[in-house]
Amino acid sequence: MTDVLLSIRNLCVDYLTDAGVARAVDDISFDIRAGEVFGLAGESGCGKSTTAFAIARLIRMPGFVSDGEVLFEGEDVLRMDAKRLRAFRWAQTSVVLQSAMNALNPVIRVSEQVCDAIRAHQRVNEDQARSRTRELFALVGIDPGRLDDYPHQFSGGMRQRICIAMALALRPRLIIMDEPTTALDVVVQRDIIGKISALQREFGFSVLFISHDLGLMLEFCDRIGVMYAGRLVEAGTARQVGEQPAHPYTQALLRSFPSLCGPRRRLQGIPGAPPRLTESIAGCAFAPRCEKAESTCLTQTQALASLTEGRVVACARVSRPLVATTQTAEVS
Amino acid sequence: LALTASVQAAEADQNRIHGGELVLAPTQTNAHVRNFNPYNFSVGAFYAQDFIYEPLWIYNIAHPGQDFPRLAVSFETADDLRSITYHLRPGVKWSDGQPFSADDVVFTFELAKSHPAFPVGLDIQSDSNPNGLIVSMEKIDDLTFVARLSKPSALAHEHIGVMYPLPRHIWKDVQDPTTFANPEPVATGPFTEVRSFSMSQFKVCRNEKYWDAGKPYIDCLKFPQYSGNDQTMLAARAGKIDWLGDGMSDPEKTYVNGDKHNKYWFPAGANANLHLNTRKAPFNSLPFRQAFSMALNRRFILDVATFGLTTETQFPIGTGELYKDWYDAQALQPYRYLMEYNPKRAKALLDDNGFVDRDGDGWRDNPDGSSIEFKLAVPSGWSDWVNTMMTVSENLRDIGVNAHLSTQDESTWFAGTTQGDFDVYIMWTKPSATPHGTYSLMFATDGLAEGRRLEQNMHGMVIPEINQALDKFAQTQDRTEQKKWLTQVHKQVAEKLPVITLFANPDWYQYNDSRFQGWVTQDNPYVRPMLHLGVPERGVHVLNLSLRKEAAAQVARQ
Amino acid sequence: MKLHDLQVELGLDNLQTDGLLHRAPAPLRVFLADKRGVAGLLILLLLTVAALGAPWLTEFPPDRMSAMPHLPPDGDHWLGTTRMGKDVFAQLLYGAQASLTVGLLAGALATLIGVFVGMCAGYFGGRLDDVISFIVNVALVIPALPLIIVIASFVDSASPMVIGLVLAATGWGWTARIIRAQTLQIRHKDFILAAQLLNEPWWRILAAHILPNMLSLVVSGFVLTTIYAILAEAGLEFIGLGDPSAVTWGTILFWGQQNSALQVGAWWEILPACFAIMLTGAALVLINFTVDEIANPLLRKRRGEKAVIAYLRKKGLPVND
Amino acid sequence: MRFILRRLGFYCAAFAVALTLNFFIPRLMPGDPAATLFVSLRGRMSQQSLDAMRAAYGFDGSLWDQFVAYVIRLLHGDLGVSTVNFPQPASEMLLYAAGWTLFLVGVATLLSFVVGILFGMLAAWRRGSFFDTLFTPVNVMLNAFTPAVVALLLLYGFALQLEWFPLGRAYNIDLEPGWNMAFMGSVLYHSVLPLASLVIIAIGGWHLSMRNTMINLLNEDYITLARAKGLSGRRILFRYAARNAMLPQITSLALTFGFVLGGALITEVVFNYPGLGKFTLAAIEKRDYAFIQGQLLLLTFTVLLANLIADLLNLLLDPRLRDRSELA
Amino acid sequence: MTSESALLRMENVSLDFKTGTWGRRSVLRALRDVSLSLRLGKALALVGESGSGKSTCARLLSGLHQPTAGDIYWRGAGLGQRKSKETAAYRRSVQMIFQDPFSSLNPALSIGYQIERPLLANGVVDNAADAARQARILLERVGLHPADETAAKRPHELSGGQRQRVAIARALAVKPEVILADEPTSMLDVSVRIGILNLLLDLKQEQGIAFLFITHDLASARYFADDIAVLYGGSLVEQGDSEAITQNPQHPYTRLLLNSIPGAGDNPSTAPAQTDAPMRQPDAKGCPFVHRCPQALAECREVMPALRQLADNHAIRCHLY
Ligand SMILES: Nc1ncnc2c1ncn2[C@@H]1O[C@H](COP(=O)(O)OP(=O)(O)OP(=O)(O)O)[C@@H](O)[C@H]1O
Ligand SMILES: Nc1ncnc2c1ncn2[C@@H]1O[C@H](COP(=O)(O)OP(=O)(O)OP(=O)(O)O)[C@@H](O)[C@H]1O
Ligand SMILES: [Mg+2]
Ligand SMILES: [Mg+2]
Repeated sequence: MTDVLLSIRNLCVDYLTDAGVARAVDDISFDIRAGEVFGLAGESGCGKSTTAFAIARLIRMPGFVSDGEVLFEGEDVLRMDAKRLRAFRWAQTSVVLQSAMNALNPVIRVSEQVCDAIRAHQRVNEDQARSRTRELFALVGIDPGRLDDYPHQFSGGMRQRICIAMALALRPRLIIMDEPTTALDVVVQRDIIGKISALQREFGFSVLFISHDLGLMLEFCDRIGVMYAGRLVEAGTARQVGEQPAHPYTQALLRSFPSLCGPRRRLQGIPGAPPRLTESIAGCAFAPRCEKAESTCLTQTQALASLTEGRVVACARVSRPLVATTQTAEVS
Repeated sequence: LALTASVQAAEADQNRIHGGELVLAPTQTNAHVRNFNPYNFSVGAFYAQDFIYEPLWIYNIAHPGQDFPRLAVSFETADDLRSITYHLRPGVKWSDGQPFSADDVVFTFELAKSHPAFPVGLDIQSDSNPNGLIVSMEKIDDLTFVARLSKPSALAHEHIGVMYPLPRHIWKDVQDPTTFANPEPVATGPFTEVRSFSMSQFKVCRNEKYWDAGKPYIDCLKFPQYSGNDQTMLAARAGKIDWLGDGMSDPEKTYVNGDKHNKYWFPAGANANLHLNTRKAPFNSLPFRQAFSMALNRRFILDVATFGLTTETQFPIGTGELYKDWYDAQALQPYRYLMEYNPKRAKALLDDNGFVDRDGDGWRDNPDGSSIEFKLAVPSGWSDWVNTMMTVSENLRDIGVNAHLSTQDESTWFAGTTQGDFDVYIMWTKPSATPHGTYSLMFATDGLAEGRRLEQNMHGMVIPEINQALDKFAQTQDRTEQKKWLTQVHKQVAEKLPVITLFANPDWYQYNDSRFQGWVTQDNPYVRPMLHLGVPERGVHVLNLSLRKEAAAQVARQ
Repeated sequence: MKLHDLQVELGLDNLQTDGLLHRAPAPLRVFLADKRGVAGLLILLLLTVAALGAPWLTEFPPDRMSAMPHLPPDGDHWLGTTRMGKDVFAQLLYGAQASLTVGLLAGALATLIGVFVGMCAGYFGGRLDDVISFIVNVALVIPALPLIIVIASFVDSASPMVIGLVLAATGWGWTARIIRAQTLQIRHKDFILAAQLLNEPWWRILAAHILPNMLSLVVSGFVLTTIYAILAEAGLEFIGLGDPSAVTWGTILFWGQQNSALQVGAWWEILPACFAIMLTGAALVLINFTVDEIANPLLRKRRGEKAVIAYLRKKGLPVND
Repeated sequence: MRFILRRLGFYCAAFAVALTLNFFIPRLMPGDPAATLFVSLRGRMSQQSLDAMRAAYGFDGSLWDQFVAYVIRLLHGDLGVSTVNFPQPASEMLLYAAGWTLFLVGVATLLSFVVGILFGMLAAWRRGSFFDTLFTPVNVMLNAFTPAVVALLLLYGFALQLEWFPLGRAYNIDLEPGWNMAFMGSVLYHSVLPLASLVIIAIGGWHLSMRNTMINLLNEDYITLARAKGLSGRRILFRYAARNAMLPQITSLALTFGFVLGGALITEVVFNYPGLGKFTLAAIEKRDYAFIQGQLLLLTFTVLLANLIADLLNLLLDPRLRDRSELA
Repeated sequence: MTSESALLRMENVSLDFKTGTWGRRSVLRALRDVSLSLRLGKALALVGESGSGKSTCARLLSGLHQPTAGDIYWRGAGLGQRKSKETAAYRRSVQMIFQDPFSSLNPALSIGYQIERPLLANGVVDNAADAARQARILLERVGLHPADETAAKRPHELSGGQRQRVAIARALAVKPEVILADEPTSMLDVSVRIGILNLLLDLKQEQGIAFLFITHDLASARYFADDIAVLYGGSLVEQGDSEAITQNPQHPYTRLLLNSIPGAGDNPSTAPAQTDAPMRQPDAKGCPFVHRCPQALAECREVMPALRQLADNHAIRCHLY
């Protein structure tokens, strides 16, 4: 693929805690192409949001990016100077946060919050900014007459749509969506995902979509990366990951969802708990919980290995046979 | 000495310069209130008496016999001592031009008689005061009036001279003299014109119609508002106040070294005594009281507790230096020992009289076995007295008497003076023209009902010999005769020890002589020099002050 | 960069080795890890020890003349003597006994009342809350000054204890207010609901379920009221409302002021007490600082922050933007 | 509406209780105004006059009669007559002192609020910086210093030794009070030290509470979002963070303002400032019932008013609070 | 499902809340004419969108609210006129598990204490040692090994899944017959969720506990519950056997719900324009879903349809049937 929009290289993000340095994101590398929806999945605390924040350069103390590069169209976001950074933010990368409830300042009218984003980057007057805001509201299906309401006067779904409208305000190339729908009802969630899909098709921006809901992700994303304990354990197209999960963790994760159809079976879940992030892990981080683990898994670092074009996995146990099967599949 | 003083004052007269504003601080207040009612003791009296209104007579307490007649020029006591006739000064005019006459005096008397809450200070016989001395006042002619007395008295003049007559033509229309603020005073005193009044400062300027032509030398009196000792002292130290009378513990360092013109003199004033509640044990025992007196280290109290500013009182008679002319030192010498610090003898005396530790708690007990423990009451803010009482308690503890200090908020403390359920109080004596006034209050028999006292007779003892001697004193005008009777009183006091004599309080007097001259000084003590209310001599003092040449030049330049 | 390498580079690779400290309960650990709080505690301890050790630390009585008046500090009288010839150092030590006791007692009492009243109001709500809030409002308004005189007149004189009691009686309003607000927040938490459903009696819910969650608030309330009490006691005595024969820091100031100590150059009569009061206040404030941080981890100063910033600067990586 | 009415009713009741307490507290103190007059004259007045005076002050009759008379007078807006400044109406003295107190303590409160808030914001924004690590503890420690000490030191240092500032008072008393430059300049000049003594010890409180609130707030998602929007630091600080952080501070400010009319006793005493604290102390010492009652009344009123205003301000400033619900 | 076999039953219950801004007050009908029953060893799942009244149902059943109309029957007896002693017994029998394991455990207290307290408070055991022993057994039962270690910890030292297990152990401590689980897994990670659901399944089967299981996830409902009731706008719109509801939904809202689930495949043709909660004044007429219903009839605006039995264990409120 040629048109890589964002390229993350060996990104490490740490948090300074009472117990020492905790590694939230450990040496992650992946690309997002122009116009694609890239999903980042994984259970709570695995570092999804941290990755997203690092890309937008939003990490503050006690967190810090300790290594790596975030190349946006070839330019390293992490090394931008203050002026360039301000210009980059929102105009080129905007974010939609998990909880719309907290993402909007409760004591400022929503109109002002949206206009602010516009006027920080474009030389427009108040009226122009407002009319632009009105358009955006219409775009996401909110009555523009409610421009001057306060956040708490909107329902959760509406607030989330306002956040999306705000993210679209400057037509950025990349929108980072950190669990934009988890706080919402299924019906509303459906509605919003539909809206984002439509807008994405219309404007052609790329999306970094973060969620722990694999089901949702498989439906919405072009490609998916799965994280575990700060590391990327698997990445591939949605179809590949959904139908042929390669990493034992991904497999276990997919097995954990009860199903709406088919026979009612007892499911197993994943026993154990993720490792402590303050301790260096020698081998595969998932090894202690992995039913397929062998002794070497605990000691040998598992680097991401390419299976097929755009498909990578970090597991010694499964990579080879899987390559074989895919190859055979292709051959046949 | 005194003689030369008055002479000097008169002689300097011709080369006095007129003008200037004298800055003085006779009292402390949070805000000035425009009230010049001379009988309003919350506000008006502090400024109106002596400066704005003059009394009939000013007694020269420091120099008996050299009084200053003011609105009256002379008086005669009737032979039967039942009336007294006054002759008023001719040619005196109120500041609005109306003539001053006997009508005004009589009017003032009648006003006071009909308004008991209007405290003119006369001992009037009335419903509320059936023992009062003055029954009535009558006008003889414009410049003469006679006062009738309820009983023969040679001392009536002491009571009548203090009166500040009010202008009848103004005050007759006043509805209630008690609450009348008298904002534009009409008076006969040297200063009558109130100017630039604000809550933090006002001036009272010269009365152009003042009877003593050419006086006062000063144009105006300026009264800045000061609310506390600290503030007054800071200003005084900086030389900003010409005349004040503030308690200070170390005048050399806190006052004199601030400005080279800052001067002070603290003559001995009224006495401070301890009143023991003699109606209960152990204070009802004379030996106990004697031991009490001997246990006190008065030297220490004088030098340390009261910062060396108080004056020693020689005899255990309740009065001191202020009336030293009245002493018969020889007759009193045998009682001197009671004023000397002698804990050994005190202890022995207590031992001999059964005040020994009976329950083994380390403290002496009453002869009947009940334990002794009492409180020494003193207002908490009065630091020299607190120090004094602290020393007293230490001294008593040293001889095995369990006494402790009880400091009280001053109003609380004062409220206690009339209750009669106290142990030991420290109390001032009330100075008057002769010691008679002081003792007659100290041994007044009224207000001695069960559970009641007056502040001067808190000790609660009735000594008929003293009352008789005082009556005799009052019935003669002969000084030597009076002195004889007074010695009787003295001896009785020393004998019975109703109060424990401590020391003479200092009379506070500070002045800055950079701008004005004519001050009372220790070398020229022509009157008592204090500025506070109740010292009518301040009226004489202020008339004797005038601008210094250098200061006058400065005033002219401005 | 490997995590371990980073930890080594930042000097944060072996944090969990200080055994004893590590075994302490978490809040205590946080407290002990903060230099300010520890410094405050040490100062307070030192003052307490000095106060309790007064009889051994000085041979002079605090309330009796022991030398000439206004001696400047020297080998015998470390802080000189007062106008009455009393030893200032002895007064300072014995004064600490009274001042600290009164402050701590008043602080404790006011906190006790405030916490109880505030919790009841917040927990039960409704009428009771109205009534209590009402009383709190009134209590907040009643000034301590006349009350001290009133009460002192009943018990003979405004001894430090009396002042302390009055300060406690008038000083619980703020604590009650804050505790009430906090209780209101906690009351609707699920764990309180759970306790109710599990048939816990009300007093137990208050004492065992709500109170432990407000401990830092209670401690900080106590610290603040103690400061208030110490300062207020000194202030009231300074203006002459106390018992001048008692030896406390406030009366030392009072006498210094009465005797114009500063004007006559006897700074040693006033400044040591000033300093002692300030020191106590500062110590308590430092403790409160740390207590705040225990309550709110966000406020905590993080170990190694400096090293991290230096590291990031060196590598040209962004810091806090 | 019901909420406001309920609060109002509540405050009225509190006011009534305070009113009653105000009457009885001064009278529970031993001694009475007449007796204190006597003490201040060291007994230069006869017992008869004293008793008559007591009647003139209106302290005869039962306590209950006096109470009824007091309430009736109050209803007519009459606070009674001051006995310290007999027969001046207490209200006049009260107004005079209240004016100066309002100026001194009011300005000091506002000043320390503004400065403290700015300091707190700065400290939180540049957390861990030199400013924060040094000034935060120092400011907060100043908070624990007694006004007695600070005022004394300022007075002796700057007024007595250096003579940069006057020794006290609210203005140069040789000037005619009025709205002219000279007088106002003098008022300002005289207020420097007393203000400083009040402000120095009050800044720390605001500083710390603002800093703590701010630090919490800066972790909120909406601040992250504001940063992500590429807004300037100043705009984030003043528009997005400060406003929310100010909410609790403004409430405390309103409450603090309720106590402004309590005066700053010690500062006023030390600097001879004609404020309510000093007047009240004198009134208490002299048992000036009318003044004490008046002052307590004023204080009660302003404290309750401030509470009400704080309640309303909260509702007004925080749109979230406007929607409340409760169980039927 | 017959009411005779019901352990806990709620019949035609309505509940109103007073709400509103200052100035404008209004009444919100949180539940309208709802009937439910919980049976021994069976789980009833309550699904519906946020604000539809699910939690309110649970709170009503736990006794935290009193119904405005209708009544609740415990073993056939109405709760309307309970005495306080009976309240305690009832509370013991009906326990609640909350959605948020972070707020349902008291952060200040140790796990052990939080489980021992209900044992003692409800007289399940009568001394501390027994309580401790019993608590360990309970912790083991919910899969927290080793129990001793867990008991000594505080909630913040546990993961979300572990906390939820503790909450379950605490509810089990008093040997309840009914457990009201208000979205017990929604705050948990996918990988942990199943573990908790399995635990609850075991409890249901082994101890015969009746469950009210609130969720907005139909798949979980199907996995855990025997019956499903669908709430919309405070009204019960469809109820029945969980297979019937998930495989053969009838009410337009239930269908919408099912179609919205990711991976459900269908094109969400019924996606509504407006997703705000409908108006719920007590005097509102008609079906609450009418504004969003693609198949709305005229009468839907006027009359609330009655509950109609579609099959043996399948009932619905819709004019379409
Ligand atoms: N401010 C912080 N201080 C310390 N550790 C933190 C902080 N923020 C996050 N972490 C830790 O970093 C790790 C990654 O957190 P992150 O928020 O990126 O997870 P996530 O994958 O987004 O999880 P979720 O799905 O719950 O949002 C977690 O283990 C978390 O505990
Ligand atoms: N205490 C209360 N006061 C006023 N209204 C309330 C109260 N509790 C709940 N409500 C209202 O009752 C309705 C039902 O609330 P409930 O909490 O039962 O919904 P829910 O279905 O549990 O929603 P969620 O899925 O968000 O938990 C909502 O509109 C809510 O706003
Ligand atoms: Mg996240
Ligand atoms: Mg709910």
